[in-house]
This record gives sequence, structure tokens and C-alpha cells, in this order.
Amino acid sequence: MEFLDSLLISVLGIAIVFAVLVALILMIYLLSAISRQISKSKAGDSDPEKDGQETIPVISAPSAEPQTLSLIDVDEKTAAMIMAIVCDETGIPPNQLYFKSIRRVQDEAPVQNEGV
Amino acid sequence: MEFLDSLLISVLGIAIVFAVLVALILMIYLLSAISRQISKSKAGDSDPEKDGQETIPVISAPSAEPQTLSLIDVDEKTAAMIMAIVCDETGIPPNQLYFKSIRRVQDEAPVQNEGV
Amino acid sequence: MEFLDSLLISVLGIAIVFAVLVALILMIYLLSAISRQISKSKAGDSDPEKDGQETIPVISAPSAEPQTLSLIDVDEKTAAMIMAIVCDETGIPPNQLYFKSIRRVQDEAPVQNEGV
Amino acid sequence: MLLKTMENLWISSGFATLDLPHIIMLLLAFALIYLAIVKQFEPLVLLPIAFGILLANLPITGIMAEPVDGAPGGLLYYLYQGVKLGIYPSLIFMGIGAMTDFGPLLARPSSLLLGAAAQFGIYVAFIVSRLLGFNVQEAASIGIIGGADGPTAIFLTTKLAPHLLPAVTIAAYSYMALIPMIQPPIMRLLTTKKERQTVMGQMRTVSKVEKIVFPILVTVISVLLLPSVAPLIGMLMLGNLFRECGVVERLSKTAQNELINIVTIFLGVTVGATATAEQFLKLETLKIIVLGLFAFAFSTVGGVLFGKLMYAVTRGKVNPLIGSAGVSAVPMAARVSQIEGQRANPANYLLMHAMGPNVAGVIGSAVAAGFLLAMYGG
Amino acid sequence: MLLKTMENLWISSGFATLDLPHIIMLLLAFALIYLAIVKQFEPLVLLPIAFGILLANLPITGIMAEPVDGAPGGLLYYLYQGVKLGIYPSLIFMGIGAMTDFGPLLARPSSLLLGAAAQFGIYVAFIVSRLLGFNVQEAASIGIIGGADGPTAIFLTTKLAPHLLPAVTIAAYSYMALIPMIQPPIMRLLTTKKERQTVMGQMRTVSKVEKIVFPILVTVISVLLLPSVAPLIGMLMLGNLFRECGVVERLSKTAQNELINIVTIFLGVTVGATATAEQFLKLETLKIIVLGLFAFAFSTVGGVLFGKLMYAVTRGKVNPLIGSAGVSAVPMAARVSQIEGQRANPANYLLMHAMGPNVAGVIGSAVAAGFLLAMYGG
Amino acid sequence: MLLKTMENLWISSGFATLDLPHIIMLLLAFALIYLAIVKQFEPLVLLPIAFGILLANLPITGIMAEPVDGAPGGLLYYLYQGVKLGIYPSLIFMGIGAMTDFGPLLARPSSLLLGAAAQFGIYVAFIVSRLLGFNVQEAASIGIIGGADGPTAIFLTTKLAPHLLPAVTIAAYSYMALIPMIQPPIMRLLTTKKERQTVMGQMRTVSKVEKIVFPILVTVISVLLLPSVAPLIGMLMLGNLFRECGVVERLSKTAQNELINIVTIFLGVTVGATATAEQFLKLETLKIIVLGLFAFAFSTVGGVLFGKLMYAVTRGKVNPLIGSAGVSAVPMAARVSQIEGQRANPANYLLMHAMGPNVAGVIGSAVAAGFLLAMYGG
Ligand code: NA
Ligand code: NA
Ligand code: NA
Repeated sequence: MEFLDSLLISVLGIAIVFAVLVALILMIYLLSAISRQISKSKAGDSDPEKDGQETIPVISAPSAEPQTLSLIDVDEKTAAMIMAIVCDETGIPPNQLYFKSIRRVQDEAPVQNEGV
Repeated sequence: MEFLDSLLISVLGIAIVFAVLVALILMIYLLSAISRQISKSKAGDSDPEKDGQETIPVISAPSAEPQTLSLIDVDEKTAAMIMAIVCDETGIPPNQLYFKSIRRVQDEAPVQNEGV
Repeated sequence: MEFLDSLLISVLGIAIVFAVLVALILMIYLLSAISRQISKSKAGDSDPEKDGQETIPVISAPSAEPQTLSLIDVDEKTAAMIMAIVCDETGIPPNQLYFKSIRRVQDEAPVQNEGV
Repeated sequence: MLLKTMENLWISSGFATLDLPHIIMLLLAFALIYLAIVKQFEPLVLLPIAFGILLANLPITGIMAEPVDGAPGGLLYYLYQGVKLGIYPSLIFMGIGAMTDFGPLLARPSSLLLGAAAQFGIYVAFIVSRLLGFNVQEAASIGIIGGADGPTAIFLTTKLAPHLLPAVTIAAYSYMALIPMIQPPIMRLLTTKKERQTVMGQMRTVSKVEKIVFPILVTVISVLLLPSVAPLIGMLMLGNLFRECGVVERLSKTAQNELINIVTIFLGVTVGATATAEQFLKLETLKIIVLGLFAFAFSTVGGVLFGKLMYAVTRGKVNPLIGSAGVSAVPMAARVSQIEGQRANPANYLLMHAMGPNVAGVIGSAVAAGFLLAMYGG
Repeated sequence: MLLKTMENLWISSGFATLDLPHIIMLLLAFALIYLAIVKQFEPLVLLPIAFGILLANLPITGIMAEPVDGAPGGLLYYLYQGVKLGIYPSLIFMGIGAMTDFGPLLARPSSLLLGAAAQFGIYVAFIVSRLLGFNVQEAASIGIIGGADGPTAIFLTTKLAPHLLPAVTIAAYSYMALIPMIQPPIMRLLTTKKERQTVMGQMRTVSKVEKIVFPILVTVISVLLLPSVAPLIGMLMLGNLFRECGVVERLSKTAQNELINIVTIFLGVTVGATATAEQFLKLETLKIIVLGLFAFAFSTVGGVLFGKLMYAVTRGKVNPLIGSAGVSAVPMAARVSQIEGQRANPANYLLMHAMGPNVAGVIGSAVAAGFLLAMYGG
Repeated sequence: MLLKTMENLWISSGFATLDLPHIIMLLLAFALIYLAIVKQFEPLVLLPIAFGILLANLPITGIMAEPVDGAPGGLLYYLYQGVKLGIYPSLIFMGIGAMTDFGPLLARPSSLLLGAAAQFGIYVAFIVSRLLGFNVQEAASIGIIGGADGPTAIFLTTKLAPHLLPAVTIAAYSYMALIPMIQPPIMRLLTTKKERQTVMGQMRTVSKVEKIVFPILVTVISVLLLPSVAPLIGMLMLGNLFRECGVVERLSKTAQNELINIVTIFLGVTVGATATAEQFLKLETLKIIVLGLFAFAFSTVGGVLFGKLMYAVTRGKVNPLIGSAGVSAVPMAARVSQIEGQRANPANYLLMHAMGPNVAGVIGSAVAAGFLLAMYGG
């Protein structure tokens, strides 16, 4: 009898764990669907730099000419803004950061946080 | 009646705040007078580096041209913004930061916050 | 009578301190004997790097000439003072600091605490 | 038996008891999290507060429960004691003191007048709150929102009207984050373009001795005048002494980093956790939010008007725009002065000059809190 | 008089009262110190625990004594309150949250199923414990060892069966350290070589928004379903929100460094100090040690078997070896999956894929603890 | 009504009640701040103490008030509990242990004899204090000043004679700062030039194992012999084990940085705050100050004389100057030995050799405190 009780509780227990975690799975699917939807409609709407969700190749390729910053398809004001944001995000004082190039994200490039 | 009470309390309250802060002002004037007196008599007496009490120009002017900032190819609003951002980002109090020049980023030139 | 009491307590007190610390001395001798024994038998057995138990010359001599410090153009008292100051400033325990040479600062030369 | 157990589990789950007020509170928590993260509304405090609201309004967790009959209380109940006993705000002030440079204030002591004038809104809000039916303790707690200083507001409200704590705290921090929107219209309304264009002269140099003696003297004078201000001003100035004396670098660093961070987390989460639906969803909360804006606005008015007075008295040597920085909200308000100054005159660099009133405002609101505590506390 | 004093001193020294049980406990402490330092068995926790055992079993120190009649209690008694009141485990969870990257779990949400399945051993150990005569609270505390998660085990045991705290804690951390020895045989026994060779495809990318929203939603959903889980999941997710939101870097750093370190020291030493000879040297301790191994083994079994199910369902896209990582024991268990995967197929890199179940297991065991607390707590 | 309110405010201000004793205490606080900052007298402790004195002697602040009838107590009252319950000194000792390298002591174990001999002043001061009419608990607390170890003195005094806490603490730290003035004359008086010129040979190397086992064995042996020493020696050695074991780097760092810094701030300010005019301005405080100097001097005498004995026994292999370092006061006293040694013989480098007795002195005074506690505590 007592054994049956603990068995029942155990079945219920593992069921609850699964129930909660399945709820979380559904939630994640919903979340990622919404997130994709938003970033897609954003990509259609306006410039992709907005809202910090796109991939910004901020601190890019080193080597050739140090201290030179090439702006590709991006105006200088936006570039300055990006640099300020990067300083902020990384916590690196502005005078210790060097940017080599800032390029506009194209419409066909996806968000890429590979290897997360 | 109750309104009059709160009005009186408020008048008294702001008066107290002013009273305390005016007391602090007097105290600072006294303090700086004494401090100047000491450092003057010290300067007469002996070498001023002694004893850590010398006047350190905390909020000093950059040696050559005080308060001069050359803006090269950049409008003043942007410059102010940059200065504010740099203060914020670096956590250096604004009065300890000196900007000598702010130059627009050219395609071939790096960001230059000299003297930060 | 009361004085005698405190005297007795004091004698007992210093005796206890000595007793405990002598017990620690014996323990250290035992410990180092065992430690030497182990590292000797290890050295015979196998390679001594194994297992992190090898003898690390914690208070070791600098490789070439142990305990040699070249004083160039500086008297020994000053040198000792400098060493004490460096220990203090850096917070490095004195037995972990090695000075190779201390040279007087020339008008054209910087302070050199090589090997600090 | 299984069915009965499942029924019990359902009854003891949150879904069975989740009602509209709690759902509203959860939405409020989400909104605050959004503001904190995306709009960067004072995230260091508002994010923990928002999470505390979230935790406290998910039903039946008992996370804020007092201990009863030997059963231990909830996690946040224990962490909350540091708020309830007035410990956290003072420790945060120690950290702020260790981060604050009073140099600009020492260089131009008249800054303190602006730091006093910009407490004006405290009293305006106090009077209006009384008119709206709040009792004196409540009115004082609402008024202190106008001090634009979080720890001071929390300290006073905990002592006078703890049931208003979440509303007052959230209002205070939110409006501090909104300073760049609240102040500029008032500043422009009250000043002429000519005034705003005023370029201010260079400040005198300040010796190290002055910087070291200052916190000690401030403590002595202000605590002698208003003993109840001791925990706030005392800790603020102890932290500043750590900073300036140059011989206790490690204490200064700890005060402005780990200690303040740990206390901020505990304070934020537990202040948020006092915002239960029962406590928070009342008409009076709405009133407090409105009164808080009122207080901020009138503090700005006080500062700017006194700035105009100084402009007049000094015959145009003081730019009235630095007056608004006297509300405290360091360094946000000083930056607003800088930006407005430059908008009127691109050669105008007010930032340094506004830092004096800005840090003076911290002292000013602590003194105002001390006064209110002396009147209505204990 | 001198003689009498010396006699008293002798009587009050530890030698006069040192008996065999205490000597055994001291030897146990030495053994744990050895394992912690030389074998690196979870040294951050086991070293303080071992030292706590040492201090508590040296006689007559009174270092864990409760205060009586105004005389203050022992040092460790006060530090222990944070364990007793359930504060430390939650704060440690905050730090763990701030250190955890839930990205791999978000990239493949089915990981959560493995994190659920690998709690299997909790219930197996629970049932067997009941059969062996432990009461339900005790059995639940023993079962939770199978969660392979230290703070969760401490949290639950403190609430349900505090007299078992040292045995459960030491078993939990020791077996976590032994994961690389416990799991591989089970993994190889239950899987075919073909299954183990499975190379898994690349994971989808995860946006920053998802990472920020995730901790909030986990809190809401799991606390709504199981309110008693609030302190654990709430703090875990608060820490994770600090990490991911990007605007409270200093709080995140403090949570995952100084705060968790301080709490770990206090928790370790005081949990160890509850292991007095009288408390610990019982047959039941031995049973708990055995049952704990049992729990770990069956949690691994649960994870691997569910992995095989997923392998079948996905037609060979999921390597069942990542199932064992679902026990939690981050990141040790994930590394074991990686090593076993590579042993079967040198081109196999399972680490990233195993991190999903691994962090899911933390949530899974917290939920299991919440369930047990809801059933048998208070 | 306004007049009445202002009158009340005046009455409740500090000016109305500021009397001569409090003014004297404020001047004392200023003097200590001066010494701490300008003369760098143990600033990490004396600066907070001085500020605590300042805060406690500004009238009517209630900052050290106990809670009554539900009204919360003062800020410093709560922070003081860690002193009162004996928690802070032990935690500081943990940090000190994590900062201490016992290598030099292990390399020459006879150092421990000097660390024992240099506790001589404790008992001399104890006897004289008894003669001057102090009771045994008070005499023991005064004597411990001669241990030249702050946390130990605070720990013992809190347990035996809490009313003497500020005097004992201030005396202990002040004389530690004055070591370079107190010790040299005594050292030169008691030694011949020939003795002082003694160059000491190289020390043996110490293995890592010895360094790891040492703290454990010290704990076992000294706590077995003197159980009351457990909180001090136990925490000192736990910290040292963290340092030496090499596997809990993060705990070691936290113990020697943030944790010790936070505790030092709280301890300093609140110990200072116990120095109210009523408590402190007594003839007995003056006696304690004098007796403390006495204690320091005789501890130095004890160390140097034992050093001479070792010089004789070893036939000139031990420089008696390292004996004075046995008082503890790490590393100040060892530096004094170095400087005096070099004054007698410029080729003399005693620093390393003096570090052994120096760290031994920490153990010695903790043991002495344990003995006094066993005799007169509880
Ligand atoms: Na203010
Ligand atoms: Na788990
Ligand atoms: Na000593």
C-alpha cells in the first residue's frame, strides 16, 4: 500500500516535471516564432540597424592598414552612433577601441549567432 | 487650516534646506581660505611638494589654451554629444576629462579623442 | 594574594602559548620529514612532476647566484629601504620578491627595479 | 488517491488563484522590464524592482511570507529586512559617496544654493498631497520623489509610510530616467535665449586638503543641525572620505563596486516585492505617480528660477540652465543642462558647471528628508 | 590553585573528550579535503564542507552552539542561518543563472525533454528509500540527490529533512565529481555503437530577444504551475536576466563572482558543520550514500533511454549520448557526452548539443524539488 | 505654530545638546582621522573607527540606538551585531589567512618560539592591570593589546569586557602603527652590536604539500589543546588553506578582497561608534592607553630576549633582532627587524627571516586569547 503510494507519487512527479518542461518547450517555439516574425517584418520595413537585433560586424578584419576605418554603405553619423554603442556594450573605453570597417547589413543576411 | 499648516511646514522646510546648505557654503569659503593661507605660507616656507597638502589643480585648465577645443570638420552638437558619451562610458567625471580636438572621421582617418 | 593569582595565571598562560607552539614545531618537523621521505621515494619511483606533490622551491634562490643583489651606485641602506617599499606597495610578500639589481637613478636614466 | 493529489496540486498551483489584479501587476512588471532593458530606464534599480514585482505577484509562492510558528519565512522576506531597517539605502549612499567628486561644488560653492532651490518640488508636492487627502507621513514620502534621489526616497518612505514604498520608488526612478524629457521644456519656458547662451567662466582650482576635509565638515554641520540625517549624510560622506583620502583605496573600491552592487540587487528585488496587487492597485498609486511628476517639475522650476536669480545677481555670469541640475539625478540632469546650453549656444560647455549643483542636489534632498523625518518620524 | 587550574584546562581541552566517533569524523574530513584538493572533487564546495566537518568535530569548541540566555552563539551557528532559512541556495542559484547560457537550449527546445527524463533517478531513489523505511520527507530529500544539483538538494533537504543535510549534500557533490566514472558504463551499456556515432546537425541561431525573454517566461510559467519553486527558479532566472539583458553588467558580475563566492564559503563551512559525529555516524548515512549513487545512476538511465527514444523518433538525428547530460551537473555531464561521442566517432562534437539538456537539467531538478516541496513541505 | 515648530527643531537639533565631552570626542575623531590619513596610521581600520566616533558623538542621531517597541534601531546598531556576536573578527582572520604565506615559518619552525615569547607583554600588562584595579576580564582584554593583533584583540574584548572595546581597539591599532617608533630603542637596548650584525643563513625550501597540510594540522592541534580558539585559528587557517590548495582560487580572492573589505568597513565604523563620550572619557581609558604601550613594549622585550637566547643556543646563527617581529603586526614588525639589522650591518637582509616569527606571532596571540577566553569567558 505504502509502496503503491510512493509509486503513484513518483509517476505524478515525473509527469509534472515533463508537464512543466513541455510547457516551456511550447513557450520557446512560440517565442522563437514571434521573434522570427518580428525580425522578418523589421527587415522588410526599415533599415536593419535598428533595434540591435541584426548582426553588426563591429570589430572586423584587422591586418592591412591599422587605424583606418572604411565605411561601406553607411553614413558617418550612423557609424559614430554604432561606435558609441559598441563602447557601451563592451565596456571598453572609446579611446581603446579601433574600428576598421563598418558595413551596412544587407537584406539577405540573416542573424547569425553561430556557435551559441 | 490644514493647508496653512502644510504651507508653513513647507516654508520652514525649504528654509532649513537653505540654512544647512548656506552653512556649508560658509564652511567651504572658510575652508578654502584656510587652505589657501596654508599653502601660501608653505610656499614661502619651504618647497610646496611637502606633506601632500599642496594645491593640486584638480579642475585645471589644459596648459596652453584653457578651455579651447578645436572642432575639425564636425559640428558642435555632435561634439558635445561625443563628450557626454565619453564621460558616461568611461565613468570619468566630466571635469576630469579634457578634449583637445574632435575631428570628423574621414574614410582614411581613425576616430581621434586625443587627450582623453 | 590576588597578585599571586595573576602571576600564576600569567606563568600558566605563557606556558600554554609555548606548549601549543612547541606542539606545532614538532608537527612541522614531522610533516617535513614525511614530505621529504615521500618526495625521495617518489624521485626513486617515478618522475617527480607527477601529482603536484613535488617539492617546489618556494623560498628559492634566484637561479645563478643565490641571494646576490648587485647594487650599482646605491648604498645598501637605501637598497633595503627600496625593497621594503616595493614589498609594501605591491603587496607581494617579501619572500616572493626577487631583486636582481638596484641602480641609482641618473639624471638621464629612469628608476630600474629589474626583475621585480 | 492520485486524483485527489492532482486536485490538490491544481488547487495549490498558481493558475487556480491567478486573478485580474495579479495579471495587471505581471503586465506592469513586463512593462518595467521593457523600459529598463530597451529604453534603459535606470536599469540597475528598475530591472530588479520589476523582477521583484513579478515574483511577488505570482500567486501562493510565499516568497515574501513572514515566518510563523517556527516555519521560516520567504526568501525575499529576509532580504527585505535590510530595506525595512533602513540599512540598504545608507550602504548605497556610501557607494555613491565613493563615486562622487565634489570638486565642482567646492570650486563654486554657490552651487549649493541651486541644490537647495531644486528641492522646491518636494514641498509643492507635499502641500498638494495633503490637499488630496494623504496624511502628513504619506505626503512627506510623496514629496520626497521631488528630491530625484532614489536611496533618499526609499529611506524616508520606509520610515514614514512603508505602504507607499513601491509606488514612491518606482515613480522616483522612472522620472529620473525621464529627466531628459521632463526638464528641457520647463527650462526653455522659464529662460530667455540670452540667458541660455551665457558662457560661464573657468572655475577655481580645489586643493586635495579641501576635498578631504569637506566630507568631514559636511557630516558635522548637517548632522548637528539635523540629527536625523545622520545615516544618509554620514554614509555618503564616509564613502566620499574613502575616495578622497587616498589611503584606503581598497575600501573605496569595495564600497563603490561589490558592496553597492549586492545591496542594489537585494534592495531592488525586495522593494519590487512589496508591490503586491492588493497594495499597489489603488487609486492612491495613480495619484502618487501624478504627484511625483508634479514634484519633479517643480523641483526643476525651483532650480531654474534660482538660476535666473543668480544670473541677475551676478549680472549674467551664471547660466540659469545649470539650476535644473540641482535636482540631483547625477549625472543625467547635468547632461541635460549641457545639451540645452549647447542648443542655445554651440560654444557653451556647461557640463562641468552643472556638476556642482548636481551633486549639491544629493545633499539637498538628504537634508530635506532629514527635516521631514524630524517632523513626522518616530 | 595552579594545579587545579591546569586540571580544569585539561578537562576543558579537546583531548579529554576526544572519542572514537569524533576521530572518525576528523578522518572523514581529511579524506574529503584530500579528494577536494588532489582529486579536485568539486573543491569549491567540498573543501569548505570538509573544513566545516573538521571544526564541528573538534570537541567543546561551541562553534555551532545556539545562543542561550543572552550569551552569543558560535560563529558557525550565525553563518548557518543563511542555510537554515533557505537564503544561500537561492543566492547561489542567482550566480549560476548569471553564469549560464541558455542559448543551446533555446536553439533546440527538445533538450528540455532530456532534462526532464534525467530526473528519473529522483523518483526511483524516492521509492527505494521509502521501502528502506525512510519517511516521505526523508525519502524526498534522498531522492533529490538524483537531481545532480547541489543548491537544489540543499534547499529541499533544509526544508524537509534538515537532519539529513550533510549526508545528502556530501553525496550530491561527491557523485557530481564522480560523473566521469558513473555515467560512461551506463551510457555504453544502453546504447549501440551506431547510436553513439551519430553526428548531430547544426543548431539554429538564437536572437538576443529570445535570450532575454526566456528567463522571464520560465519564471512565470514554472512558478504558476509550481509556486513552491519560486525561490530557486526565480533567482536562477533573475541571474540569467542580469546576464542576458546587457544593461546591468555590474550586477551580473557581482552575482557570478563576489556574491556567489561569499555565500559558497558560508554555505560550505556551515553545511559541513552540521555533520557532527552524533548526527552523521549512523547506518542511515550509509544508506543515503548508496541510495544517492542509485539515484545518479537511474537519472543517467532515464536521460539515455529518452535519448534513444528521440534517436528513434527523429530517425537518427539525435545522439542518445546527450541524454545523460540531462542530469545537470553543469558542465561536467556535457563533457562526458562529448568524450563518449568522440570515443565512438572521432569526428563527433557533441559538447554544444549536450549543453542544452545539461542546462535543462538544472530547471528539471528545480521543478522536481518544487513538486516534492509542494507535496511534503510545510 | 511656526515658532513652536522651530523651537522643537532647535531642541531636537544637535547644537542644543552638544556638550564638552562630546566636543572632546569629536576632536579625538578629527585627530584620529588626521593620523590615519596624513601619518597613515593603519588607515584601513583607524579611518572607519574615527568616523564611527564622529557619528556616535554627534548628539541625538540615534544611529547606535537599539530597537524599542517595534521601532527599528539605528543603522550602526545593526551593523554592530557582527562585532557583538564575534562574527567580523573571524571573517577578517579568514581574509588574513588567505593573504598570509606561512612558508618562512615552515622553513624555520623555531620561529614559532619567538612568536610565543613575543606574547610576553600580554601577561605583564595583565598583571599590572590587575594591580591597578581592573577585574580579570578587563585585565585580560587590556593585556591582549600586547598581542599586536587587531582582530584577536577585538574578538577577546567583545567576549570579556565589551565596555572597553573602543579603548582596546584604538590602542591596539595605534601602537601597531607606531611599531617603527616603539620597537627600535628596545631592540638596540637589549642587544649588542655584534648580535645585531649576525647574518642569517639561507632557509630550506618548503614543499607545496607542507604548505597545504600546515593549516589543517594547526587547526587540529591548537583547537584540541584550546577549544575556545576555534573561531580565530579555524578561520585563519581556512583562509590559508584556500590560498595554498590551489583549487579554490576564487574563494581565496574573495576572502582576501571583497569579504574582508566589507567586514572591515562595518567593523571599523561600529567599533568606533561604541566610543561614546560617556563610555570613553574615563580615567580608565587613559590607563588602558598607557597599559597598551606597556604591553607592546614588553612583548618586544620578550621577543628580543628569546632571540638572544636563540643566538646563544645556536652559537650566533640567529640574529636576535628577528625576535621583535614575533609580536605579529604583519608585516610592519618584520620590516623594523630588517631596517635595524641593516643599520648594524649593511649586508644584512633579515626581512625573510623575520617573516617567520612575524606570522608565528599571529598564531601566538590567537592562542593567548584562547587561553584567556578559556579562563575567564562564559
Ligand atoms: Na535632490
Ligand atoms: Na538535474
Ligand atoms: Na601577536
